[in-house]
Amino acid sequence: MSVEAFTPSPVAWRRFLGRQPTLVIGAGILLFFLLLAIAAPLVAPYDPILQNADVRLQPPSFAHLFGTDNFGRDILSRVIWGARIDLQIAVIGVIFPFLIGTTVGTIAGFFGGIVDAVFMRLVDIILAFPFLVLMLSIIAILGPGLSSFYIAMALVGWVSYARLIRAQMLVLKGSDYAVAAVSLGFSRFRIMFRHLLPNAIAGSIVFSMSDATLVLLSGAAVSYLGLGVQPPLAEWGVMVAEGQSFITTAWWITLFPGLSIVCLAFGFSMLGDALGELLGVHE
Amino acid sequence: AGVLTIGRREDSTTFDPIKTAQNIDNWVFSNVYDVLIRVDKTGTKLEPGLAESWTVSDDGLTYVFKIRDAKFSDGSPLTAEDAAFSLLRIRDDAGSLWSDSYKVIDTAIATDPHTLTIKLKNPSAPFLSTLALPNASVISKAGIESMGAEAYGEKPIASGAFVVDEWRRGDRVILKKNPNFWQADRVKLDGVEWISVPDDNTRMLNVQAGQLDAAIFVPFSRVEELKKDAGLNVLIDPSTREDHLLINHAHGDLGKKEVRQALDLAIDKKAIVDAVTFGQGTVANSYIPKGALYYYSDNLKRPYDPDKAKKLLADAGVSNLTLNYLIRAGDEVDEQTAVLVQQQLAKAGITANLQKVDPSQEWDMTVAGDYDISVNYWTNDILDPDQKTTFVLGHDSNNNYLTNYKNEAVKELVAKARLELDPKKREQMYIDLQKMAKDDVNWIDLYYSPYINVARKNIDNFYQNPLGRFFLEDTVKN
Amino acid sequence: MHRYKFILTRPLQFLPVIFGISVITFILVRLIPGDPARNILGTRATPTALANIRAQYGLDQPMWLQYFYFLKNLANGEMGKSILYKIDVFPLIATRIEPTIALVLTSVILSILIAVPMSAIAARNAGRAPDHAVRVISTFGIGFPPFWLGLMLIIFFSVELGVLPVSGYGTTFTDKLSHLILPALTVALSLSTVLTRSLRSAMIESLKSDVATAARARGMPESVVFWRHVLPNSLVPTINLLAVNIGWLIGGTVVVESVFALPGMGQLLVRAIFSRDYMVVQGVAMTFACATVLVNFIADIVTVAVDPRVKL
Amino acid sequence: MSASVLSVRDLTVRVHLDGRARTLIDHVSLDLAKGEILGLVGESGSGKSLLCRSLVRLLPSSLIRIEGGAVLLEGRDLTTASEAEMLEVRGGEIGMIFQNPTSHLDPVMRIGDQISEGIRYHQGLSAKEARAAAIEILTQVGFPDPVRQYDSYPHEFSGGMRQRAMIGVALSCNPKILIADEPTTALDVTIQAQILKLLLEIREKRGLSIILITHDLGIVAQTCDRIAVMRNGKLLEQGPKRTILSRPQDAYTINLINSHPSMPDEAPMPEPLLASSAASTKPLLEIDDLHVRFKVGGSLFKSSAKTVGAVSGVSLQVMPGETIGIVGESGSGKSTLARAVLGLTPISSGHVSFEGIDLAQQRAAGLAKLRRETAMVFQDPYNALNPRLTIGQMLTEVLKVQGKVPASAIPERIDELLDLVGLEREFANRKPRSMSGGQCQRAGIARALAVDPKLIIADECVAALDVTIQAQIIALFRELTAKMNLTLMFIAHDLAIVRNLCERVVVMYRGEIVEEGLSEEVFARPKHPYTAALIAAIPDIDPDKPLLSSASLEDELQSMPALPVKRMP
Ligand SMILES: Nc1ncnc2c1ncn2[C@@H]1O[C@H](COP(=O)(O)OP(=O)(O)OP(=O)(O)O)[C@@H](O)[C@H]1O
Ligand SMILES: Nc1ncnc2c1ncn2[C@@H]1O[C@H](COP(=O)(O)OP(=O)(O)OP(=O)(O)O)[C@@H](O)[C@H]1O
Ligand SMILES: [Mg+2]
Ligand SMILES: [Mg+2]
Ligand code: NI
Repeated sequence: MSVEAFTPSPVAWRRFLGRQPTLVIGAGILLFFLLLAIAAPLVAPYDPILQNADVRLQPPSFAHLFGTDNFGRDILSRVIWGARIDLQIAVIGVIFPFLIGTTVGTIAGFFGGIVDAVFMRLVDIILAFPFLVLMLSIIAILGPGLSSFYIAMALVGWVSYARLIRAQMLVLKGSDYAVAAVSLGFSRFRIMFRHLLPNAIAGSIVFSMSDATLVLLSGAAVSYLGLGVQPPLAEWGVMVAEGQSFITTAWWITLFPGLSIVCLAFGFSMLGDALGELLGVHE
Repeated sequence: AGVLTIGRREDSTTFDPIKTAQNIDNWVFSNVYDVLIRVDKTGTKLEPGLAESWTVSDDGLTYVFKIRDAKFSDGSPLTAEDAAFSLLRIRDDAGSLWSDSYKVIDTAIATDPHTLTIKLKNPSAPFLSTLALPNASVISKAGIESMGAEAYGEKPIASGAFVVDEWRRGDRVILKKNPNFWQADRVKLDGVEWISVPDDNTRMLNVQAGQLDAAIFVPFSRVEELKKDAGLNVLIDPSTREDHLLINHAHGDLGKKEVRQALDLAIDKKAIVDAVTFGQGTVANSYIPKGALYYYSDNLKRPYDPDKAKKLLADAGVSNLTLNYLIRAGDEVDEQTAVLVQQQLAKAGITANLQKVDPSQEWDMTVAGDYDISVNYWTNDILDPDQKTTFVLGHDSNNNYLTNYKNEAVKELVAKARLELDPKKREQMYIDLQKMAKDDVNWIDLYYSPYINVARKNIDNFYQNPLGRFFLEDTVKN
Repeated sequence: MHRYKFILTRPLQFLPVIFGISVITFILVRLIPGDPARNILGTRATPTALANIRAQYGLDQPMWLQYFYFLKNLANGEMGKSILYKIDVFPLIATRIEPTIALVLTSVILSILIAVPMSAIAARNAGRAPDHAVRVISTFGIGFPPFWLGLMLIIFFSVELGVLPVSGYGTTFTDKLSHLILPALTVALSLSTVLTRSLRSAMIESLKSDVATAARARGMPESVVFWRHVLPNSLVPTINLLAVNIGWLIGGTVVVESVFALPGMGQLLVRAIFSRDYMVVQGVAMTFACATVLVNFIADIVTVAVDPRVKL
Repeated sequence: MSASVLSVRDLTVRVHLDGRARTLIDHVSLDLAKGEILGLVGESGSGKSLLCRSLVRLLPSSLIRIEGGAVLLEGRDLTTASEAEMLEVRGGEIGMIFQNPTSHLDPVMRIGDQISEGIRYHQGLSAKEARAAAIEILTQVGFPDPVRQYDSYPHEFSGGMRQRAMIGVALSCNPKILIADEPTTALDVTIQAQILKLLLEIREKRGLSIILITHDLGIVAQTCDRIAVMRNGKLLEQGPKRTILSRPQDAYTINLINSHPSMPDEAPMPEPLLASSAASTKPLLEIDDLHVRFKVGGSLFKSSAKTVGAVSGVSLQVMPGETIGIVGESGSGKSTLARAVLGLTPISSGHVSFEGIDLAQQRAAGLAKLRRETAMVFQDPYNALNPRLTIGQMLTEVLKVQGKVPASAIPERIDELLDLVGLEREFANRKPRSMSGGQCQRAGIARALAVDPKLIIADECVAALDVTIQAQIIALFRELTAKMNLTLMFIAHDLAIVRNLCERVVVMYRGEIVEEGLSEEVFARPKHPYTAALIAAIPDIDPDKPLLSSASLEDELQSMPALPVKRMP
């Protein structure tokens, strides 16, 4: 199946989507969470941070569909507002590594030689560097909170993209159309970014989808160690981590944010699969 | 008979008593080492330990201890020489974390194997209490000299109820009964295992599943549930822990007494006790913990009154008060308190910006005065209130527990109370201090909370005194 | 065989990596605000006591000098003393390394045991119900945070059924193994997802490949085609992925170690970071780095062994 | 004619896509007699492979189904046989040889094991016996050292040897019928000759019946007894080879026979341009003792970093307006020479000068000139085009960068170029993936022309194409060189094409020029034995000009060590 041959028209769209159940499910889930995040103030039944001592630790009921936590905060509302932060984490936590990794990978792969050797040693170092040391150190240096988390993710995460792109670049730069481009007198910059990169990037796009899940989970792990987002913000990972104490008494505190992570992860993974098929990428 | 397994959050770091200041270490020291003078089960009285009896000279400078017939775990006799060595070591050793507290000792001499004579540089009312500190435990002079401090710190030769049999670092400390303990008859257990289970849930589940006999640090949120478990006893023992809200007096309007009083009025301690401690704590009204020596129960309890707080702020000409609230990351209770206090302060028109940082850094920032308010707690190590009072009100080197609180009258009274040897007069001085501190709002007393432990039903006499000591020599496993 | 010659030459490339990591960790941990001396002294810190301790651990020296001493110690086979534990870092790490290695090994074995059949089922039924089921199930494995998953496993297997120990690490081999099952399962549930995804798509590709067609054309039954041709050909890309993931795992077992109270390196590291125990952080980081490098090295050897075409 | 071992009756295969069914094999009936070789020819996509796969029910996708007809193997209908029976049939009764041995042999399994696997499974022999049997088969298919080579992996062999192994695998189960699906398309002519000979031998020895699929009528003419011609899933005609070749009935078959390049008389030789170009004394391109060496297997140890000479000491002059053919086997250095000339591969030593500018001395100036005045057409039509750009975008970019045409005139120029290469103008909006190989190749030529070059180097630009399309492209080149006074270097390993197109030919062997001269001359009277061998190995469409007639060729080939064969698309 080729994407290029496809000219969008409403009917064609419908046919196209009909053939891509994975894409529909994946994109649908992400779209749902996106809408939820945007419409959070409208759809959330309660204020996500407002405490109410009268309704502490209530199991799910009609008043509180997902129950309440130990401050009497409505879990449903917190889950809805949490979508904002978690989508942001997934997106920002992936975009920067993606951009950095792509650039580095393109340059290293295209130029080869000493540039490549230096970058790849750096990649080796970061790969061998215990993720946790870096993560905790960065967070400790910059203080807990999302921006430190993003910086830590960007510092570590780019290597995967760089490796993917570089490997592709090494293959592509020897390809006939790259040589053809050289023979036609195109500049190196043009060849690198206009001709090779677009062809090399598909694998990274697909990987970024599963990476988004990994980023969310890294966030949750950081929360477990107590260095997640600043309270009283609602973030799913933090909610699961905080709800730990009530796991045997008030299961709903952890279950619903946990399920939300799973759903979002599922959406990302479906979209990744679909993109992989569409872009003709094999992991 | 039997081996008692106890789950706790972390493993020990060392068995060299002078090189640590952590409860996690001290609580095991009390099982392994013996001290000259012990604190009793109620945590209010001193009682003889290795020192059978003692006399104090009238000027309060010379103490003579009679050392009882006791043996170290290797069978060698414990002498006054060892006691003197231990005290001088904690005072002089480069690795000692406690030297400052023992600088008051001028000389410590073993006059004979059973007599220890200590001369102080100046009189000190709390001196006897400091001898009960686990860090001042009596160590074997011959043992440490032949083994070297490092090896000794792994597997010490001591004179307590138990000896270190094996230490699996990061996992557990295995103690076995010390047959040479001078009260060996009292010890029923064959041994004790202190097992590190960092995750609160896992630790509780371990006891519930019967894989541990007991666990300490029961989270407040779990108490009610565990009480329902027929196989378990939830043990709630009074402690000297007090949680308080530090206020940085050096920061702007917080220097004004009215503003601090307004803060005190704006915080609903009862709500904190309910929501955060699940009703396990009690509202605090003094910096001296309830039940501790010289605690003044009638001290002022400011009611929760956000409107009055607002008015007070307005009167003081303060509006839009915005505070930087520092939180220790990873401390669940701390975070929950913060979330609650933030909302309460908002009702009084005060904005609190929460800033969560890693514990070590939080400590650094508090020391640097880089905060407006922050919750902290204190547990007494010794019975005498002097230690805490000096730290909190006595204008010591730490800026009055990092609050930058300044009140010369209070400062003088603290110094005087330290030297006063008459208990009656001394008590009155501490009552005055508690009143003055409350009036000044040096910090905001939040709540007192007990030690909460859990043990299986077949465990008897698993008890922790207010200073944290476990009396495992009395514990029975049926 | 000269295809394996890289075994002799490759280790030389490790040196710059290890050196780089030692420098970065050294600087990084010292950049973190927080004072190890104040940290162990706690609320009782006094200026003299602080100065005392800083001097004792050489923390009052300039950083480059500290690094010099570190290298000097290393040359003597020492790594400096832990501020928190008061003993040398090497023996400290030695006591903690086994559970982590055992956990990683068991997890990897377990995840392979899960991933291979799962992906086999999915690939052989690609696009049909079992395939979808595998994909949904495995998303659950990766979507739930391990600390939640771990507790659920404990509650189910240890508290309700009472068949496995809740937490900790044993002394005898079988004892250790029984303690490792649940934590390894927790890790494996997420690791196997990653492997399953990769294996599944490699297998689908492989099942359609000319190699498989050729095998069928000579009358091999589907099972022979699958196990003898499709599986070995699908493994190659997965080995690399596994290696990268083991690398992450080695440095990331802390959450699982902490939930299951395994006295491993992860816990040691976290406690060391939180208490600014510089030398321990340094030692653990370098141990992890060496382990990761070693894993990649082994992966290279396995790749060469599995795929005769590969030359390194 | 003896009784048929296999009869296909009205076989119909359909594919169901998007709810619509398309017929891929349309009521095909044919018979295969014992000991017979049936040649199945037809253009790409005509359903040849599919037909053979249907015989053993190994359809490439679950969407493709047999929906009618019967396949009778000694009376049994295979379309209704159980899956278990089919396991016996596949391999045991009907063996398959595939077009591309590189992708069909398991790369991670030893060659010998792949052969003994079938033996053990079908004949139930023990591992040891199977090994002995496999070694026997390896000997049969011409492995010189079977005992040692049993333990080798496919990648350790040349393409020809791999194809032999593939045949060995097919023989391992001792089938009665062998289906060979384009067994030599990927191979050089010389190797192809060997493999065809091997097939004939095996047929002799074992009395096998063979279905040989190919798109090369020459091969059919040389090896088969009967021919079947397919197009669009239908069997157009079938019959004894001589009948079909001499009296084809169907228009398509006639076209197919006529466009076969081994028919030189059909197209008149281009007028020798040498006379006119002799006037211009200066050669356009001068190559002097050119060497190109590649490092191979260089690792940490310097000692192990060996170099191979891909081009060793080539000297050549190309006059303006000339059409020169470069031929030689795979790996003989043709592409490397082309790339080195255009400055796309570093030169190890020697000189290349283009219009008098020496590339080595004035590199920047030389390269700039080369980029503006030369162009290359690449061998692989798909891979030489950026898959993400439409043909229009691609041409626009070239025209912009070259800057020879004002921006406003670009669309017009693109239309012109497309017209020139015979592509409809709407192709400007297409991307390579939605175009056929031939169309891509034309786009590649259009791109080369967009540079408005003096020199075009066309590197095996027709090798991957069907004969019919090949003929079109050759015609295009002929037209272009005539119209635009273009100098053309045409690289191919197929001598027949070169003979058709070029007035001068250069024969390369292992990086060296072994023979050079006027095409007429070289083809008629090859001086070098290698050239002679190459020419002899071309399967002629005339069955009476038998391939492999000369014994000398055999010796020649044996004395040449197997060359590394590059895979072709
Ligand atoms: N998996 C598939 N799905 C749908 N259509 C297919 C599939 N495989 C082959 N076809 C179609 O079946 C027809 C016959 O293909 P087949 O491979 O038999 O051609 P061929 O004659 O062998 O061509 P070639 O000479 O290129 O090998 C083609 O039109 C092709 O598009
Ligand atoms: N980049 C390279 N690195 C190493 N060796 C190479 C490289 N390119 C070509 N070679 C080798 O150089 C020799 C000549 O290759 P070249 O591609 O020029 O052959 P060719 O005649 O074009 O073959 P074909 O007909 O298959 O296209 C071959 O042995 C090949 O393996
Ligand atoms: Mg075919
Ligand atoms: Mg070539
Ligand atoms: Ni594909």
